[in-house]
Amino acid sequence: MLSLFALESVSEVSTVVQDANWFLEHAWIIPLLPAISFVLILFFGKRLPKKGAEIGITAVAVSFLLAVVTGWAWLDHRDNVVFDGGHSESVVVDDGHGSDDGYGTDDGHSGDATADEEHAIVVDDGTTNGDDRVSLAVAAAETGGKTEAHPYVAVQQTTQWFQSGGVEFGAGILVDGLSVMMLFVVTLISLLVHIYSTDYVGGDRRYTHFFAFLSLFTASMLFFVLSDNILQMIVGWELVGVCSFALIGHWWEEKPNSDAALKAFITNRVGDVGLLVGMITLFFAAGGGTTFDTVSINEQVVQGNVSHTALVVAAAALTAAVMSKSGQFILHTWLPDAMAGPTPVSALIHAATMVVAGIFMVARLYPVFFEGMSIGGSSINLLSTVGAVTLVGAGLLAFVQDDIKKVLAYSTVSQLGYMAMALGVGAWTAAVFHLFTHAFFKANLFLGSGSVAHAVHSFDMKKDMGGMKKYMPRTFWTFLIGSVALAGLPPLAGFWSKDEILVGTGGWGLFGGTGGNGAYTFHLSMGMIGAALTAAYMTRCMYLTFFGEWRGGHGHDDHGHDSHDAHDAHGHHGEPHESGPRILVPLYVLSGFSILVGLVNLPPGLFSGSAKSPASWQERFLHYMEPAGSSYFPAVAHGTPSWSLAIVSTAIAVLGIGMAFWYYFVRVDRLSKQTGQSLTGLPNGLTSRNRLAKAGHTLLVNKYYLDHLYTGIIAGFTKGRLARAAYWVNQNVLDRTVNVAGETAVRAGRVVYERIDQGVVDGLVNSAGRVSDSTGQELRKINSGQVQNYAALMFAGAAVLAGAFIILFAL
Amino acid sequence: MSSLLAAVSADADLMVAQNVFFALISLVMVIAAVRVVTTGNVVHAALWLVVVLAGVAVQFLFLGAEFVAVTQVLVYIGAVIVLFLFGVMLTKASMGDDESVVNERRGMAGMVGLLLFAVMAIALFDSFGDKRVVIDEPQSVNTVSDSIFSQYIVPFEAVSVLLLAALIGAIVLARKD
Amino acid sequence: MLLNQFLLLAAALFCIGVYGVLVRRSAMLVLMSIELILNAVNINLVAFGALTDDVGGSVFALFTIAVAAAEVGIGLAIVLLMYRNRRSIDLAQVDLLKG
Amino acid sequence: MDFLNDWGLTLVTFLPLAGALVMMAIPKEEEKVLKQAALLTSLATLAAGIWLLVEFDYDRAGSLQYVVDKNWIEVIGSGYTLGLDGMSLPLLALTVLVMPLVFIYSWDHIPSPGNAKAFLALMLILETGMIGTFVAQDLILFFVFFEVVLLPMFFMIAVWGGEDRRYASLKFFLYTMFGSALMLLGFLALFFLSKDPVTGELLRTFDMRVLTDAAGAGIVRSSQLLIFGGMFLGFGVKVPLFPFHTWLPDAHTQAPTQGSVILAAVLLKLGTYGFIRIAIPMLPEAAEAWAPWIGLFAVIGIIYGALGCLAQTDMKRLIAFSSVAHMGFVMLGIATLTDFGINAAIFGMVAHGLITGMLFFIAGSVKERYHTLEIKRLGGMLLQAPRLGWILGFTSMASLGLPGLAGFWGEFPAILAAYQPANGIPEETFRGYMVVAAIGTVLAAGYLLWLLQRTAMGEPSEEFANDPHITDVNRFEWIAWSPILFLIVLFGVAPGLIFDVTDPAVVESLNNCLQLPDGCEGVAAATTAMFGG
Repeated sequence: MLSLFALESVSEVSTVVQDANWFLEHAWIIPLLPAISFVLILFFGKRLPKKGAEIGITAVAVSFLLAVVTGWAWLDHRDNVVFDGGHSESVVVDDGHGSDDGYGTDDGHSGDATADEEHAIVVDDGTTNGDDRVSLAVAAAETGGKTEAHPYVAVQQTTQWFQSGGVEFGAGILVDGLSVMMLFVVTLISLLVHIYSTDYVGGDRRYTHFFAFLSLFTASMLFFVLSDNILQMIVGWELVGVCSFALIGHWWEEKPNSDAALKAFITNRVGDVGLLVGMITLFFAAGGGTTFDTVSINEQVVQGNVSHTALVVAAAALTAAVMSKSGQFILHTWLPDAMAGPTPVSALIHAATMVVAGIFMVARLYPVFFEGMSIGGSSINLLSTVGAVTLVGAGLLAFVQDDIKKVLAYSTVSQLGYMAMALGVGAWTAAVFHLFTHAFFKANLFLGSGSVAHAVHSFDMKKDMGGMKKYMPRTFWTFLIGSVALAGLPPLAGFWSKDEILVGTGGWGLFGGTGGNGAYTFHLSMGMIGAALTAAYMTRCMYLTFFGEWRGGHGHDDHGHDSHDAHDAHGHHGEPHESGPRILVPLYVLSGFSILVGLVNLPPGLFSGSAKSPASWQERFLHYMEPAGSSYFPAVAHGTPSWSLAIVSTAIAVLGIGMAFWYYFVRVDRLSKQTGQSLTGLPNGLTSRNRLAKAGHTLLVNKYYLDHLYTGIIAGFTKGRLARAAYWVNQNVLDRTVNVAGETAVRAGRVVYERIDQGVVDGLVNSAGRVSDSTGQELRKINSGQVQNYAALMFAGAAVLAGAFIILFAL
Repeated sequence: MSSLLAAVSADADLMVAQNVFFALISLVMVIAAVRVVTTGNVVHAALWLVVVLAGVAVQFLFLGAEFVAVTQVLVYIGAVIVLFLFGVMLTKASMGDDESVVNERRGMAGMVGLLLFAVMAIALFDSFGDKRVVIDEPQSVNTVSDSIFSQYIVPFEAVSVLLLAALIGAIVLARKD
Repeated sequence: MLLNQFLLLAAALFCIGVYGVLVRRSAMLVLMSIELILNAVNINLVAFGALTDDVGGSVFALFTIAVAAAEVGIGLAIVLLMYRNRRSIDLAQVDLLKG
Repeated sequence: MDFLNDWGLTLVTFLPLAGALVMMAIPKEEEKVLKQAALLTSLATLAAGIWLLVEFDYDRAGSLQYVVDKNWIEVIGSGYTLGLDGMSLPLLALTVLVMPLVFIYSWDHIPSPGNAKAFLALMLILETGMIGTFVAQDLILFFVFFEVVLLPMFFMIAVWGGEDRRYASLKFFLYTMFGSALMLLGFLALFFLSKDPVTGELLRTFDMRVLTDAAGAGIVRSSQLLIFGGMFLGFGVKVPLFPFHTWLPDAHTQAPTQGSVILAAVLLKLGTYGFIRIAIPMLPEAAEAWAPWIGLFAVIGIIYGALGCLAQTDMKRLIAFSSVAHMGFVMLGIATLTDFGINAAIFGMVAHGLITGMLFFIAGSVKERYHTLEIKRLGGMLLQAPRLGWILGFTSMASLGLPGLAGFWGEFPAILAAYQPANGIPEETFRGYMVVAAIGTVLAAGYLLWLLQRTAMGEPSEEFANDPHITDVNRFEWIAWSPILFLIVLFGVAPGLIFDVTDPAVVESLNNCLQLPDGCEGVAAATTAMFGG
């Protein structure tokens, strides 16, 4: 079995360096640019010809380019960095040393102050791989003999921010596969969303503010993913939260929007209690009360120097933070509400980036969770269970939504559940990989839904959509690609990452599939159910939006709140038409990514036999991203992918699609054509059929009622009763609890204020006056304006006090 | 009270007469003081006050502070009381008995007074249980004046300024215009 | 003689004075009660001076007498002014501080 | 820099008083001249303060600088002792900075019933009192300045306050007097009981430096506890700590805007400053014993203040209640008795001074425009006065402890410090406090955002929709507010500016016994044995 202590022999060494490629060392420029852009837009935005959008786009574009180059530099660094003689050097970067004395003199983010932060670097000659350490064995095996000398080495740059009470607060960057990946995702999607927004929110009354906050958000998110210490993570975490608040409440004139913003912020704050408690526990238990450094904390945990109790507390508390930020049951309710914000915001913040902050945080502090939750060798734990429940629960909810953005929102919750579950079962790479692929196809879907809504001025699929395929073919195709990717059909992105998660559960024993860190059979089955659900609800969504006939356009007034400003600018009320290039181009780009990104982590044994050279496409993502073998990562085991699992899970997804397809594209569509209306479901499908008289005939007509069983009872129940019950629970129990908690807090506040504060505490003060006032008047009476009254009170008070002190001191 | 009695008995041989005299004066003073705050007639109150002030002067003599006693008689009984009487006349304050001279706060005020006295008494017994004052010889006016004009010159000047200010203030306030 | 006998007498005078200040309706009588309080303090000062054989006690008693004279002067002026403005020196009617 | 060394602190302390005296000579009718005089005085004080700040030797921030030590009241061994170290420096800076801003704001905001002369002069006297309290190094001097503050504030509330001003001012006055009386008793007890830790002789001094060095030596434990209790009440009322806070909402609600700002920005800090300057360094053993109670009251205050806020219908009262919660965080930091926690507390004081002061400025401006502070009737401020609304939003965010703004660095380190209080203090208890305090941040977000939503967001109510009086931030407001807004950001981004200054002084002030494994009790046993009680 895997053991913590197996790593002890090697992890006296910290596999973190400071010298590296210029771009890796200077990754802090990437968040800095949008931050500058924020300030510039804030002060000068309104005076510029494009109202500030140009600054934001330029800054994010440059950041994106830098992120790409940084990513490239990382790939190079990962493959070529060589350790020898106790220090590291980058054999390929020419200016790595030359820039040493030059950098950082003009800026506090890096520089000479880093010298004292230097981690000891010792040779890792690759021979320390224990026999039982599966992960390293795998890593070593797959990288081959030569690269054994190239362990995973992160790049860290730290400078002292300030110091208090003997504790140094650092600010710095930790560049490794995970952060590089996040840099790429965040900057790319942010750039696309910026471009998309110039059209989408064009003409909005707070256009400039919108871009300012987009910039601030991008900066905060990049700051967060680059942070090298947990304090910085908290800072970034809160900052993205406040940007989310500001952007959800972008149209704060309407109360529902500001309500949603408040709900988001306060729900997140609830989780932040966990974050604070967890991080503080880590700071003292693993950081020794002296350092916030992520790497040091992780190293301490990996080396087994931290008490298990502290880790359990920290992991559980941080799980609460994940539950709020990443929308896990039971704190997920804010996320669907957050759809009140503009759609580009939903795509960027509430689908691709901010909501995965929780997942990122778990991934970053993985040793804490791995040890604290005892992930290895177990078959259930808090994180994985929360993820699994979320995954299925939210998937069911997505069925009953009429609002296209809410379908996507629940879908996001569900997919985040996948990621949390993956982390919970020890499939680190799978989780991060799913985060990566999901960002693209979900942003694609959101932007696509925004494109549709832009055309029909509404988000209501049943009332205002239908048949959009005819009007918006390009949006349709991109949306289709996104849906297929989300549904997890090969070879699109979602398939690969979802499959890896299922593999990682270790619950599959057929055809040579192996266990990962434990036997998470329950989670495997939940994952399978989730796959079917995802496929089915996306099919429903596709049908309601793009097929049938357009149901809108008959003079209704309730426009989607999203688009009113945008619309008045356009001023058209005819048939919907395809969106402009600034909306479509981001969709194309994201569709492309949705198709392709799954290929970056092909499982071994696919397409290139057993050759595992760096040139192959197999497990590249794992190779570059997972810090396996580094000093700050636990010894996780990797499951071996199996064909059987891939086939079964695909079959399940197809089954989900098939059922939904049959219901909508066949049954409903047929009925629509019969009635000449564009229907959104079967009217009374259950009750209008099958009386006993024509049982046999009907049985045949209905194909032994299998359809009925599937669509009517199983799907109907699932889609109807169960989902509705789940939604009811969501709305009436969970949501209500949040509301009631809020109301109760207010009520408690009122009671405390009126009864205790004004009654007891204040009353005590008042009655002190009353006691001395023999006529027993109320407090106001002592304020009679008569000096003698005041004097009487004063003397009485003095006497009582003096008496009290005599009793205390003298007697 | 036991400590006081013990102390008194121990002291009896020396100071019997003095103590008896002190007790008498004190009794008179307390009674007079009570009358000051209870009598309905303002002029009577002023006269009872004279009794108290005179008693205080006697107490000063007991303590050997002759100069203070003399000043007390001169300034208080000579000037302050006269001032009071003038005030009584100028404000046409009631000369006869008047039930309403005491307000409705009587009960509370009594309690406050008793409480204060109790607290002080306890504190005094606790702190100065059997400290004795030994008066060898009265303070001469010489010593008093010497220290006023050397050690305490600054407060003295301050008091003189204060008196001047009070003088001007009283004129400004009472001026008719 | 015991120090306490003087101090207790002073305390009694002080408390009677306080009582007077609190209950008297006539401003004139309140002023007189204040005189009682001041005299009580004077007794204390002189008594402590005698205890420590220090002339400071007497000196400060003298100062107090001077200050008391000033106080009576100002106080009476205020009472006079009050009488002139209101035709009464009843403190129960003086409630400018009433909130 | 001899002049500065000898006279710097005296200058900065009494300059406002001198200004007030000069103003006495200016006729009442010359309002403009009076305002100029007051502003100039406060600016001169600010200049003097900045001069002190610039010349301050930051490498020796742990020790007192610009020390003045003159005889004052020899009879009781009290001296005119002034000094400035890293602990008082941020608070001095806060005071000299906030006052000119208040005077600028007063330029067109003299509250009714007018009389600028008295109003401004009182504020100058107040400034002398506040600065004096922060630089005094003698207990009697400290007490005098501490009390000097009381009267001007009383009059500001009683004369220029709202409808219920007399009640509020009297409550404020009586409450604080009550506290000060006990505090003075504590000071006297220190004077009479303290012994030299080496020779064991009675010290008979009010010199805070000497008493800090003595650290309660020679005082039996029970007396120490009582003395600390007296100070606890005295300072606790001023803070205000949970059960003693009821004067605060009334005083704040009734006080004129300037009064509220000064009250929130500086006055409340006198109490917490007293804790870290006097109570804890001088009586470490008692502090250790009291710490769990202080912590308890602090966290109750955090939750309780927040709940109180949620129940409010009046904006100013809400902000006032939020002070109770925020000062709870400060007190929690202090209660840990660690250098880390006390640094956080000082930061929290400065941050709270800036942020809550700013909130009161906003409340004053809202009142002036809408003639009401009832949250129900407000709304849509972001539409009618967008800049005012954004400033409110920004300040609310700062107040709820958003990282990157000043509030965070008062709050988070205090919570952090509660995980591991000084040795000898029960850890489990404080970890419980830590969780409760963290929950308090949720409530803080709740009430502040709720306030923001109801006042700034949405559409303006019909009542005010077309009111021409509702204008955006004016010139004087901009001048008065922008430094505060700037500092909120600056301290949020570079908290080291304060932490680096306070750290050495705090370390210096904390008695070593708090760092020992057994805490102070072990040491106390030894000293008691040495002096025989």
